[in-house]
Parts: sequence; structure tokens; C-alpha cells
Amino acid sequence: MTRAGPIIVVLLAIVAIWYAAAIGLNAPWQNDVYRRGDMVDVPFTQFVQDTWNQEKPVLPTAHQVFGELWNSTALVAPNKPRSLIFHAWVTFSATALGFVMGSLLGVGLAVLIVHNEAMNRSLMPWIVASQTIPILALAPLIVVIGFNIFTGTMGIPTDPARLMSKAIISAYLSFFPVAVGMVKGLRSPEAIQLDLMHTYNASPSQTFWKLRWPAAMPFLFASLKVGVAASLVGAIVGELPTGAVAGLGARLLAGSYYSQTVQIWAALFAASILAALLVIAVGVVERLVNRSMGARPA
Amino acid sequence: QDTVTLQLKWVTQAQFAGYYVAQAKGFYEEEGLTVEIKPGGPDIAPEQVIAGGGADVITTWMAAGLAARERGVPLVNIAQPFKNSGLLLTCLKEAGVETTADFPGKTLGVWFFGNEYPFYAWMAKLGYSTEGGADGVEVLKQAFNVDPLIQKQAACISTMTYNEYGQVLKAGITPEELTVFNYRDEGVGMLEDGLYVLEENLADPAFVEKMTKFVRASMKGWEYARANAEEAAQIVLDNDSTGAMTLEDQLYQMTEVNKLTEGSTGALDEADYQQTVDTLLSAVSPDNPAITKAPEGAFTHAVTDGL
Amino acid sequence: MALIAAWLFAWLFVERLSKTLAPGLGDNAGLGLLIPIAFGVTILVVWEVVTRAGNVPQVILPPPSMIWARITASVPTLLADFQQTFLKAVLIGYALGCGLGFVVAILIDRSPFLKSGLLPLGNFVSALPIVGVAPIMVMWFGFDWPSKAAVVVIMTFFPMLVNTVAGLNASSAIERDLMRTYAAGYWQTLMKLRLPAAGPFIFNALKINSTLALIGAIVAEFFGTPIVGMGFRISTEVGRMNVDMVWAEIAVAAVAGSVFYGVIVLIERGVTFWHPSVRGA
Amino acid sequence: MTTSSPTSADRTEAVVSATDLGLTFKTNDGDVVALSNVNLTINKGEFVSFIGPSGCGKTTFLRTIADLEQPTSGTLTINGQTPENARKDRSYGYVFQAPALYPWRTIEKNIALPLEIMGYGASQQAERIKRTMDLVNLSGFEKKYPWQLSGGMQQRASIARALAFDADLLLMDEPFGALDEIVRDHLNSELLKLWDRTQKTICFVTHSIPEAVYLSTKIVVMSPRPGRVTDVIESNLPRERPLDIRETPEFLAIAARVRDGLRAGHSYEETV
Amino acid sequence: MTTSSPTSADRTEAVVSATDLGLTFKTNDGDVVALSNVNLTINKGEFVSFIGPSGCGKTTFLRTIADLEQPTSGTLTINGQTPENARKDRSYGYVFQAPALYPWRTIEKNIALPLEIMGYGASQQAERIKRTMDLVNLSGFEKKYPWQLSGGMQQRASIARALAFDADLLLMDEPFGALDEIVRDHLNSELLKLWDRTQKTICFVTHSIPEAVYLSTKIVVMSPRPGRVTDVIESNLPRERPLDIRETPEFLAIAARVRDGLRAGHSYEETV
Ligand SMILES: Nc1ncnc2c1ncn2[C@@H]1O[C@H](COP(=O)(O)OP(=O)(O)OP(=O)(O)O)[C@@H](O)[C@H]1O
Ligand SMILES: Nc1ncnc2c1ncn2[C@@H]1O[C@H](COP(=O)(O)OP(=O)(O)OP(=O)(O)O)[C@@H](O)[C@H]1O
Ligand SMILES: Cc1ncc(C[n+]2csc(CCO)c2C)c(N)n1
Ligand SMILES: [Mg+2]
Ligand SMILES: [Mg+2]
Repeated sequence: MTRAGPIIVVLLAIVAIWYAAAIGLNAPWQNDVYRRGDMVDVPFTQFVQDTWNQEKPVLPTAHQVFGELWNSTALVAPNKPRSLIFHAWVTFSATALGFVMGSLLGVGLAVLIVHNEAMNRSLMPWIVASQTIPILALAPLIVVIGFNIFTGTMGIPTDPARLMSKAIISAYLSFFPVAVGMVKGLRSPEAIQLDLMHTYNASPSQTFWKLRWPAAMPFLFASLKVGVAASLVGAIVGELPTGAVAGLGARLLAGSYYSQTVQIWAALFAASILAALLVIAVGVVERLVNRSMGARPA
Repeated sequence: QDTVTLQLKWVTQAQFAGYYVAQAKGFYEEEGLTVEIKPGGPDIAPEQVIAGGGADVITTWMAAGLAARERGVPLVNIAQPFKNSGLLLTCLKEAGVETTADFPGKTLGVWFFGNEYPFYAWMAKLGYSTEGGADGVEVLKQAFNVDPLIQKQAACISTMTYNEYGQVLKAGITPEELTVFNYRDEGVGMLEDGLYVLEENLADPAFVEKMTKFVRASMKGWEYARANAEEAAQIVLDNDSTGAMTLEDQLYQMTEVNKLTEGSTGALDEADYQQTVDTLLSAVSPDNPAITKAPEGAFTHAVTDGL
Repeated sequence: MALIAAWLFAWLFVERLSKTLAPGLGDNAGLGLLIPIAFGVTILVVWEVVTRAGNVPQVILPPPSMIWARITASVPTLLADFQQTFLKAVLIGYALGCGLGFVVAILIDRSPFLKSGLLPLGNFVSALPIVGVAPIMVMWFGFDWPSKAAVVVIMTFFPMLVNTVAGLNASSAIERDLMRTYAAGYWQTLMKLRLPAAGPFIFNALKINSTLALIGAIVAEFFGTPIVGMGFRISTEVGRMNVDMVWAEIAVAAVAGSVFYGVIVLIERGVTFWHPSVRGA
Repeated sequence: MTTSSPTSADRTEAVVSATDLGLTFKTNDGDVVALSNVNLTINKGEFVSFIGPSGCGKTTFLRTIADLEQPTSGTLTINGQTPENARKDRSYGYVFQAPALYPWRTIEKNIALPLEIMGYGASQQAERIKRTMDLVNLSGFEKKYPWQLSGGMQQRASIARALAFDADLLLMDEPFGALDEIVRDHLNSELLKLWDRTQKTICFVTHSIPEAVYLSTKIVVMSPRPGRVTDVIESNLPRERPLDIRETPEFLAIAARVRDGLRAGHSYEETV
Repeated sequence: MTTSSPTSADRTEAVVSATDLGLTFKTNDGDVVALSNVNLTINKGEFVSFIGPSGCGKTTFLRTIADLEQPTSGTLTINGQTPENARKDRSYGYVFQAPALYPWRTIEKNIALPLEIMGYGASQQAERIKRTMDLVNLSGFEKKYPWQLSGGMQQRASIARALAFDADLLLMDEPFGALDEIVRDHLNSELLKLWDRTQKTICFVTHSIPEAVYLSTKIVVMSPRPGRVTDVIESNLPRERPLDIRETPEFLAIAARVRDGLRAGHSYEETV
């Protein structure tokens, strides 16, 4: 309860600002509506009500967004395209797969970079460069070539292949924060801790598992939180070129083609809730790991 | 059984109803075909997909198809289900646009991604610079929705008769408040949705045969859609796995699209082709290099002859 | 397969090079540059050979020579796009986003109330999908670069928040005890202990964000923009099948992003010189 | 409870006063009683040494005085106030058992740290840094970073840091542990001079019996499990102490008593 | 160069042999000569203490033996090999000046670390952990984390860690610095017993002159700026050393010589 209190207060504050902003942002359109309808001297309360309940508002209000969320989750069977749960699930599966692939890749690259100077010098600049390539430009390539390879050469059925294509984009976005964080983390042991391993003539893998890896934990979890969020962004972006079939990204985009503002916001919130849940899940794992590592309570 | 993969230019909507109907009604099956319809999206270039082997046949606008051909993707038009074009430039009178003479100094929303060629041809014809300034027009890359008009960020925006124009009206703006320019009426109309394949495949008679079956079934689908607009709209809706569209929107779109496919047998009308090519060539500029010379062999009747 | 082979080949080459040259030259800055360049050149050569020999359609992947020709031919366009996207949207959005993430992290850290109230909400914006946000930002901030900068702000906010929060907890118990013995105020402890100790984490975020900002600004331009900008050019030229121009923009983005990242790494070296990860290297 | 008649302070003024003080740490595998039933009064101007086996609670006691640990029972007042208020008054300087230097600051900047925090002017800072660095014989290492110093040098830097500002109470946890006999003798007598001159109250943890006897007006002997005070020895040595006082019979008698107290606290006297 | 006639080793076999050894650190504000012209031979089975003012290079010398620093001049061989090869043979155990325990491991797991790395079986690990923890009197703290231990306990844990596996050469950098006299005496005699039983060679840094004399067969006195060896004192005390040997005239004579050497290396004798 003590933890819920502040959240509620902050939420209330945000909702208050939200509704106030909705009046301002939706007012021009509302005035146009009144003008077209030749309505003059509309009472202010009526005006406020109207701005809060437009069909295609610039800024939809909380009750509209949550109403839509409710309608498209609780009132629709979760296996129907109208259900946000269906789309969230599609996005989540690509995110999860991409996150796992991206994290493994990120950690793997960090390990190579930390252990091998040639890797460090040759790989790092290119890893950085890879991230500056706009994925949306690369995505069609991945879709055209990757998807064909998956379904053609490798004979994977379309659905898993589509999942893989999205997961690749998701992994592409998430491996970088993990790699950067882990390079730092794996290099964070104090000199004397490394010296100790040196005196035991520990093999690189022993030094890694017994020293570098545990020492990198704080960096790992900060990176994983960013990474899982990036994975979700990647999965959503990846949903655009895979033919906008299903998923929160497809839903967002399709919503925008028909100016379904409320629907867009509902999908946005669904994505954010998914992101928050994923980040919190990583946080829970972090706490468990910290406890098992005997972390000192702050 | 023969399989065909069709890559659409855009997301599932009534614009492509003929294909979805043909599939749902079993017309493809009757021809012994299994057809996979791949929806497109804002960054899917069907030309790229077909070049990469991801599709057997694609739908695209002719201008984009010819542009791709000049850039090394040898696309050939095998059929033209859309007889008429539906591209409009829709302006707010309130913003001061009544005639083309009012354009200078205004901001115009344009769709890019291969959809901009008609616009540039038109501006070339009108002699307006697209670089802004007092005698030019300010060009906005418009997202694929009508927000810029409703938010009054642009004086004019691109719309399709069958989609965005309806959205503008639905938003509550009346036709009286709008000035609408139809590209066809301005003499810069270009052929829209056609079916394109790679030239090298046409050397294979079996492929031509397969395409003939495909086009025949597709045209049957279009015919059915014209006769049963409501059912067709529902079929499209059933094929949309995003769940974002409404039946109302699709029914409107179906009705308008039916006006565009009206009168097409599937075969390309060479006069229409020539008009598109001429318009494109009239507007060649470094900014807008759709094509620089008249294309050769960009269409064939081989497929539609067999209908 | 070819790509992996190419990469392995390039790596082996660099490995040999750094092994033979490194002991002699030590910390030589020239060598530090030479190796990635050698690696890059190898990649480019393999790319050229594969695309030409394999007859890869140029609308899918043009050879580097063609991209280079396009770059040299389109300098003014590339420059204008760079100015619009990088100098305006990226830099401004990056500064604001990182600044905001940092300030919110401090606020959160300052007050347990905000910590339990704001941090979960911070998670909430962590992955506001750029595709959803970009159109909304266009709606709010107009077509031009401010809406792109806003997208960049949203994208860069969360990494900075998470890393700063983690960093502020990075000082050790005894270091904090020392400050307590001086009855140092919150701000003194922050300025003299916790921020320096958080440095490595904050720079992590700055590095990650430097690339995220670029991606964000470019992708945001897919959703409505004036007809200039790197993202605009990329999406438009893909549609026009001018894939060489797309890669020319990608090349500019890669160079700009790498330089941006490199500058931050240099600053990091200077500021967190004391951290074992810098001291040891 | 031990109320000492001060040997050297002008007035009987309790600086530290602990009554039935207890502190128990909760850990993953059970409680550790670090302090139990500690009764002790330290008057102004006293020099109190704490001596006892490793793990008997010396550090914990100092940390409790410094308001870095909270007692779980009993009461503790510093200058008649709560430890927290005393800390906020900046009543003490603390030399930790480990150097705890900040790696991003040079040695002189580390010593400047408390001065910056307490708002000393630039010239005063410079003067104090120079004086204390001279005192611990670190001149010439001003611009070095902590990791470039030997263990003993780091310890001396942390001593300098605690001496740089004027706290009336000094808490020193084995400050000279890593120093050789000569430096240690030198610093011992410097510390005594400082104490004599400034009338500071000093709490000093050491493992060296001669050091404890040489420096202190009072020696507190502690024993572990649970940590408690087993003996409080008042020293009647004169306030003026040349180094060779360590050969006198009075000195040796006190040392013997401390040694006995210390041995009693150990569990393996038999093996020695 | 000093070639010693071994007092206790069976054969004259050089374990450590340094010739004209020098080591200079480059720092942001100039070079620091940590070792210069060090010539020293340590034979198998010797117990060598290093003593010298803070910052004279004792730690640096030990680290050089351990292949943790690279000499900038001269040569150094360990068991006739390069330091690197000796390290790879796991020829030595090192007790650092700071405990360097891994904070995420419990005490027993910290002690298990070298055993895990060197591939000892589970039961052997358990047995060795128990034995060494008993030796340093830490039983009962197996499951605690380092930050739950007092300074002296941490130091003992790090000693236990170095003794848990059987290296023929022990490098110990002020291992008993944070321990009280009683524990120190206890560990001193345990160390002597171990040395006697196992014929190990031990390099031992200490600041305590009595400790150095009590333990060693050879005492190396060093002096700073630049770090160099100023005296090497062979001890002729018997190998069997009861604690009260420290009162004998022979013992005191050696101690006096060490003290003189130490004092000579200091810059402020006058102030003492
Ligand atoms: N990493 C380093 N970089 C620069 N200088 C160093 C470094 N390590 C040690 N030094 C310098 O080398 C000299 C010798 O240091 P060393 O640690 O060997 O001394 P020591 O004899 O062990 O002293 P103590 O008894 O205080 O531990 C000192 O002056 C120190 O400042
Ligand atoms: N944070 C902590 N959590 C749990 N137990 C602790 C903690 N700090 C200290 N202890 C325990 O309290 C006891 C007293 O520790 P303290 O550090 O006060 O000993 P000390 O007398 O200073 O010993 P030393 O001479 O070795 O420094 C020890 O048994 C130690 O294990
Ligand atoms: C073959 C074909 N070519 C171009 C477009 C482009 N287009 C026409 S309308 C529209 C907006 C959404 O209705 C877009 C992007 C298309 N759809 N189909
Ligand atoms: Mg202690
Ligand atoms: Mg040392």
C-alpha cells in the first residue's frame, strides 16, 4: 500500500494534466465543428465535454483510451484480430525471441571484445556503425532476403519464418545496448581482483565465470532493461515490413491509415504496458540475482 | 497444383478486393492455383520483393513499375484491372485554394515512396517549382493519412477517391469546404494498380499459362466484387488480421474502387499506357527522374490474350 | 554464408596485423585507426566481389563502387539531409532526451516518493513504439525537425534514466559513509561522490543513445516530413528504386553515427579515466 | 558503567556516553551480536584507545558513535546530543580502517574533499592540504591518484584527510596499521602533540599494546562474541610522553595489564 | 649481490633470483622509480622478511616476483624460470596487502576460489576450507559475505585463501597487519610450524621488527626513493623458535640492526 500511494498520486497528476491538455489540443477542431453547425454560445461545460469525447481527437482522453483498451481486450475473444491481447501476444513472442537472441549476441560480442584486442579494434567500430544504419531501411532487405531464405532454402513454414524475421530486427536493436554495457561491465573488476586470478594462473574462462561475469552484473541488468525495451521497439518496427500482418506495430500502423486515433493510443498503451511488464520482469530477476550474490542492502 | 505469390503494394484493404474475393470464393482453386497474397506496407517496395524472388507477381502503379524497369528490374505489365485512376489532390478552400493558380506559396502534402510521380508531372506542367518560395510550392512528405489537412498543416493533401477522401468527409468536412483536383482531369492521370511480373519469366509458356489463369480468376473476383460490394468488403475485412479497419470504411472503399475497375477486362489499353508514358516523359527532371526515355517491352498482351 | 566467411577472413587479417604491429607501436593512435579501416576495406572488397560476381540485382544490394559514385555525385543533397536530420533533430533531441532522463533520474533518486511513483512510469515510456509516437509527434510539433527531435527525446530518455539510476547506486558503502561523516548535504554527496561514481553508467547511456538518436530521427522521418532529411531520402529513394542513394545515406549515417559515438568515447576516457575499465585498457 | 576521573581534561564533560549499548546485525544465517551491554563514558580531552581481538566490535562501536550504525538497544549520546545531531554538527573526524579514497581525485583533492564540503576558502584549503600532507610525509605525491600509491601511503592520505579540518572528536580505526615502526613512532608523537595542543578528544583503535599505552589516557579492552567491554584501564602516565617512556616500569605494568585483558578475551590461549 | 648460505634448506637452490632489477612507473606527473638495482637471491626453504618504510617498493617487489608487474631493467628468475612461467606453474600463493575478497562470494566460497580453479574435488575442497578456516580461527563465519566481517577477519580470510592450496612459494604482503598481538603471535607460530613441516619458501612483508626477526632466516631491509635494498641480514636463530626467544640477546641484537637499517632509510629521523 505504501508503494501504491505515490504511484497513484503521480498518476492522478498525469491524468489531470492529460485532460487539461486534451481541452487545449482538441479545441480548434471542436470550434470548427461548432462553426460548421452554426452553434454559437456553447456553454463551457458542454465545450469541455465535447473536447473530451471527439471521435478522432488530436489527444484522446484517458477514458476513451482505456475504454478502447477494455473493449479490445476484455470484450473480444483473445484469438480474434480485434483483440489487443492477440496482437500483444504476437509482438511479445517476437520480442522475447529477439531479446534472447540479441542478449546472447550482445554478451557474446562483449566477451570476444574483452578477450581479444583484434576483435576490439576491428569489431567495435563496425558494431557502432551497424547501429547507425536505420533499420527501417534494412528491414525490407531482411524481409525480402531473410524471409525467402527461411521459407525457401530452410523450408521453415511462413509463420515461424515471419516470427524469425521480426525477431532478427528485434535482436539487431537489442544486442547493442547489451554489448556496450557488458564490455564496460566485464572490464569493471578492480585490478587487484584480476591480479588474484592471475596469481592462480586461472584460464580466461575461469577468470570470466568467477570474476568478470559476477562483477558485470550491475551493468548487465541496466543493459538488459534497455535491451528488452529496444527489443520491443524492434519487434514493432519489424512488424511493418513483414507485411503488416498482425501485432501491435501492424495495429498501430493500420490504425494510423484510418486515423483511428483512439485505437492508436490504445495500441500504444498496450505496447507500453508490455514494455513496463518486461522491464519489471528483468528487475525482478535482478533482485533475485542480487540476493543470491549476497548484495549489501542499500 | 500451381502456386502463385502475389505481393500487394499496400495493406489489406478493398483496393485489393478482387484478389481476396477470388481466393475466398474459390476462383483461384477452380483454375488449379494456390495463391498466397502478401499484404504490403509503408516500406515494402513490391519491385524489390519481386527482384529478390519473394513474389511471382506484384501490384504497383505504372509510374513506379516503369521507374523500376529503368533501374534494372525488368518488370512487365501483364494486366491492368484498374481502368481509371483515383488519385486526388484535396484542398481546403479556407486555406485559399480554389484553382491551380492559387498553389504558389502553399504547402502541399504528397505521398512519396513511388507515388509522387504524378504530382511532379503536374507541377512540371503547371511550371511551379517544388522548392518552395513565393512562386513555388512547399512540398510535404505526407504520411499515409489525412491528419495534415485536418490539423491544417497543409493546404492540400493527396487522397485516393476510395480511401482518404472518404476519411476527410467522414471527419465532418463537407465537400463544399473542399477544392478537389483529380489528376485525370488535370491531364496528368497515370495508370494505377496493375499486375507486373519479371520479363525473363514470360519466356516460359507454362508461366504465361499460369498467369493467364491467375488473371482470369482475379478479374472474376473483381467482377464479383462489383456485383456484391457488401460481401466483398466483408471478405476483405476477414482477411485483415490487424483488426484495425471497420466495415463501414471498407464498404465505402469498395464502392469507390468498383468505379475504377469498371470497364477493365484485364487487358491493358495501349492508349492509357501511352498517356502515362508521355506524361512521365513530359516532366523529366533531376528531382524526379521516373524515366528518362520511352520504355521498350514494358507491357505484354500475352497473358490477357489467353483470357 | 559468404558474409560470415568474409568477416572471418577480415578478422583473421586484422588479428595478424594487430599481433604483429601492436607490440612495436603500443598505443599508437594511427594503428588504432588502421585496424578497423583495414577490416572495413576487406569487407568492402568482398561486398563488391560478391555483388558483381553473384549478379545480385542492384535494387537489392548495389556494389560499394556504385554507392561511392552516388555519394560523390550527390554531395549537396547529402549535406542538406545531414543538416536537417543530424544537426537539428538528432543533436537537439539527444541533448534534451539525455538531459531529461538524467534530471528525472536525479529527481527519482532524491525523493523516495517519486522513486516509487515515477520509476514505474519511466518503464512505461521505455518502449513507446516509435511508429506509434512519430505520427503523434508530427501532430503536436508539426512536420519539421522539432517533431523528429521529440521522437529522439522519447527514445533516448529511458536508457539514460535506467543507467543513471543504476549509476547513482554504484558508489560503495564506505565511500558513502565517508560523506556521512562529513554531514555532507544531498547535493554535495551527489556532486562529489555519486555522480563521479555513476560516470561509467552515464556514459554507457550516452553511447547507446548516440546511435539510438540517429535511428529514431531517421525512422521518424518516415512519418511525414518536409522533403529533406536522411530518413525522407531513404524512404523515398527506396520507393524510386534508387537503392544506391539509399546506401549513400546509410553510409553518411554510419559515418556520422560512428564519429558521434567516437567523440563520446573520447570524452568518456577523459572523464572516467579512473575506472578500471579505462585504466586497464 | 565506568565514570573516569579525567586525568587531563579541564572539566569533566562527557563527549561520548554509552549506556547499556547493544548492536545486533541481522544476517542471512542468523544474528551477530557485535556489541552488548557497553557502558562507557569518554570525557572531553581524553585519548581513549580501543584494543581487542579481531571481530570484537571496535569498528562497530566507532561507527555507532559516528552515526553510521544504529544501536539496537541502550542509549548513546555525543556531546549530550544524539549521534545524528553530533554528526550533523560535524563534531568528529573519522579515519576508516580502509583508506576509502575516491579514485577520481588526486591525493590532494581527496584531502580537500572535507574542506570543500565544509566550505573552506581556496587559500585555506591549500594551506591545510600542504600542512597535513607534510605531517604524514606525503609531500610530492599531491598529484598522484590513489591507485598509484602504496598501501601505507594511502592510509596516510586518509589520515591527512581526517586531520585537515578541525573536529573536536577524532575517531581513528587502526590508522597506523600499515605503517612501519619509524613512521608510526613519528606519527604517534605528532598525534600526541596535536592532541596536547588542541585538546581534542580521540578514540583510537589499535592492535599494538605499546601504542595504546603510549598514547592513551584510557584503554578500553574489548572481547568478542558477543562484543563487550571487559576492562577499562586508566593510565596515570604523564601527559608529556617522550618515546623512551616505553621502557619505564609504569608503562610496562600497564602494558602487562592490557595484555592480560586481551588474552582473556581470546579463545585459544592454550595454543599460544 | 647477496648470495646467502642457507641456514635451513637442504640444498642451495635459488627460488628467487634478482639481478640488477629495476622498475619504474610512468605516471601523469613523472616517473616513479619503485625499484632500482635490486640484487637478491632467495633459496629454497628460506623465510625472508621484507621491511622498509612505506612506499619503498616491498609490494612492488613481491608483485614482480608474482609476474604482476614487469621489471623495466635487470633480470628476475623464479625456480630458474621466467616469472611468467613460474606463475603458470602455480608456484606461489599470494596474500595481498588488501584482502581482495570477492563480494559476491561467501567466505568459504572465497577460500574455495583457488581450489575450484585448480581443479580440486568437492570433498578435498571442503576439507581444506575447514582446515584453513580453523587455522585462522574463522570457523562459524563460513556463510558470511565479506562485508559482514571485520577488517581483521577479512584479512584472515585472505590468508586462509592463500594457504588452502599447496604452493611451494608463499608471498605474503603484511598478512598480519590488521591483527591483534595475541592472534598475531598465534598465527606467527602456526606459520612457522607450517613452514617447518612443508619446507616452503616464504617471502613476507611486515612492518613489525620483532615479527620479522622472529620469523625469518633472512631479513631484507629496503629504503625508498628510489626503492632499493639497503641491508640483508642473515638470522642465525635456531629453526625451532619458542615465543620467548624474543627476549634473548641474539634476538635483540638482530632487531637492533634491523631498526638501524630502517631508520637510515627514513628522511625524518631527526624529528623522532
Ligand atoms: N601503479 C602504480 N603507478 C604508479 N606508481 C606506483 C604504482 N604502484 C606503486 N607505485 C609507487 O611505487 C612506489 C612503491 O610502492 P609499493 O607499493 O611497492 O610500496 P610498499 O613498500 O609496498 O609500501 P607500503 O608499506 O606503504 O605498502 C611508491 O612510491 C608508489 O607510489
Ligand atoms: N554489516 C555487518 N553485517 C553483519 N555483521 C557485521 C557487520 N559488520 C560487522 N559485523 C560483525 O560484527 C562483529 C564486529 O565487527 P567489527 O568490525 O566491529 O570488529 P572489529 O573489532 O573492528 O575487528 P577488527 O579488529 O578485525 O577490525 C564481527 O563479528 C563482524 O562479523
Ligand atoms: C498499387 C498501389 N500503388 C500505390 C499505392 C499507394 N497508395 C495508394 S492509396 C494509399 C494510401 C492508403 O490508401 C497509398 C499509399 C497503392 N495503395 N497501391
Ligand atoms: Mg575493525
Ligand atoms: Mg605495500
